[in-house]
Amino acid sequence: MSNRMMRLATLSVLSALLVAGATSACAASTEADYKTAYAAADAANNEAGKLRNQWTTAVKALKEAKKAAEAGDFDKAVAESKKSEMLSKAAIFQTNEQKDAWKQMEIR
Amino acid sequence: MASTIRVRATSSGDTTEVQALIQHPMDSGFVKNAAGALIPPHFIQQVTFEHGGKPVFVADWGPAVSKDPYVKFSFKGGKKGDELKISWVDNKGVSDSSTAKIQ
Amino acid sequence: MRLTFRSAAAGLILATLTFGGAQMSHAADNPNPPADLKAFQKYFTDKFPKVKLEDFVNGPYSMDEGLYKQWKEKEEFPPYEFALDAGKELFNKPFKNGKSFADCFPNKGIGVRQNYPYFDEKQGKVVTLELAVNQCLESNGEKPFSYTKDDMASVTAYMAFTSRGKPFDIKIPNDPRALAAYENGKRYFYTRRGQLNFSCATCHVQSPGDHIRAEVLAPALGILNAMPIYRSEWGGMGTISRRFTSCNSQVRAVPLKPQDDEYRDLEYYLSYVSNGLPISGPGARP
Amino acid sequence: MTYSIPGSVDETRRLILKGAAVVALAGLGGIRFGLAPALAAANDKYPEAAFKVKGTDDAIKALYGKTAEKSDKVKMDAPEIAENGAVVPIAVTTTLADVTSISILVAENPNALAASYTIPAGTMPSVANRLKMAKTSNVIAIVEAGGKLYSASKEVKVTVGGCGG
Repeated sequence: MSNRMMRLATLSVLSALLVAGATSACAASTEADYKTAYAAADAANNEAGKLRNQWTTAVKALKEAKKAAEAGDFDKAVAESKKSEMLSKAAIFQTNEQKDAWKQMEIR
Repeated sequence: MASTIRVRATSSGDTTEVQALIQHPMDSGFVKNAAGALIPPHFIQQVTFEHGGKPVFVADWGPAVSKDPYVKFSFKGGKKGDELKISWVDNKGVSDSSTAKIQ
Repeated sequence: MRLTFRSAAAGLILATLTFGGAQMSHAADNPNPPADLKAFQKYFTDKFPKVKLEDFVNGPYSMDEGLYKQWKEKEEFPPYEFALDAGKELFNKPFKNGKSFADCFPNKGIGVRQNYPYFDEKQGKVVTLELAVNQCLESNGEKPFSYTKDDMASVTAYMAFTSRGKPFDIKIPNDPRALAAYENGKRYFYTRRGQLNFSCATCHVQSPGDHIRAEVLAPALGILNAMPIYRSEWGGMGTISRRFTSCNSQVRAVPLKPQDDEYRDLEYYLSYVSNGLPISGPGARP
Repeated sequence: MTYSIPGSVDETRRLILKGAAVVALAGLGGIRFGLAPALAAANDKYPEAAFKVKGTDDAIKALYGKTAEKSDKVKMDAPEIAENGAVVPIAVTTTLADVTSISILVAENPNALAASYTIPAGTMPSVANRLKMAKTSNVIAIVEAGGKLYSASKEVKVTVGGCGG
């Protein structure tokens, strides 16, 4: 029973992070905004990588951000960067939360 | 290069059961590759099974036959040790043939 | 959006999360692989009382009648036949230096699949069959195979085939590094990852026999006994490396590199807890 | 290529051409195609046009030039739910006499006709094969017996399609 709750809890927390991320990219963005946002996303993704738990969706958003920036669409580039950063932060959160929580899943 | 054709032909009483598996991509022409381009159709069109110089089974296939196609049928006659000849040709004109002994 | 709906409950459930953390008192038990094995196998035989222990190696086919019938039909002339033949040829083909795979393995590589992976005390790490194949190639000046399919799948298919029916016999030597590798593999198996927040166990312990999309999930018990497999979904053969990496990407986690420590340790753990179940590979799966 | 009515002059010419092509290939590739198989192939021209038609009825018409009637003497063995649309085992058998061919069609595939088998005298009217299915669809078996067409159909559910990667 507690397993299921844990899972629901984790999902909800991650989701909350995602929603927060999604709402924060509204105003018109500049290349500088993109660079800041991208650097933060890249750092978070690298940290998730060190924890051996990158999310494919974070990596994909990072690529999308770069593509949008190359096309001059900095609004989208910033939005994608923020999305990627939030996903990576969720991945990091998940890794830390699972450090001990995995044991609850174990058959014994 | 190993044959693309695997055949099992077993005689029991007066009938011979034949199972064949052929190595072939059977590309339908409707599937895209990783780069998003359509893979052109490439599929076996006809397989002929012959016993004693006579066809005992002919398969006409379209691209909806599965990759590495399989088929099973039986015919009357055919003794242990008889030869069964299998040949196929695909839509690009590639072909292969093989002979199997009836077990 | 689905996410927004879930997040509404987040605050409430955060409290549960902290509460849940307080319950983990049994977590610090000492590692005990034989007890793990017993509990693991009991879990599955209790969950599927109609499935015989040795039949777990047939994966989803032992839990669904419709699938079982399609499998039996396929096994009449299995789709891995070509890989098996190619594997036999590769296995017996001499290297440029005149040696061959037989020179790298105990019993010339025939009927030994059930002993892999093993903990190599000299290398200080788990050696899987796939790693051993590539180490053999490299030590003889040959180019290693790519881990996920093709030649690697063919050679391991042949080696599994010559070992069919032999029970998995994975040993954990009295070496703290071996035990650590085992524990690390277990941790990986149960750890949730990826955006879907799934662990290997989510699908293969909690839900085997259930459908995810259209697939019937395979039980973790015996899952490696059938490797490598011809998957209809892949339209071809895949190795254990392919199975692990593709599972990870399916839960939206970036897969590690084939044969990274975690994957070898995972294979060590999963094979150990399937000890006693027969090798059935190569297999065919949906 | 255009579709021609079986037995027409145009078709006969094409058959000979095809036979010749096979022999030529055999010569180049060292494949042992004798004269007999070339002739055999000629008797069983590949019905290219029928494989390119959309929809079951039109495909049957293109292949046989007539329509089929349902018969409980045509038995089809197909799964209720296909484990994967890429590999759906389907077997057809019949108790009808004088069977000359068996064909299998998948109604919802881009082109309905999947496979058509010639059954010479002495061969059992029974065949098993593996087909691709794009999605849930009726599968139709056609048996040609005594110059008439008989059919059976069954729905096969496909949840993992056989047309993707």
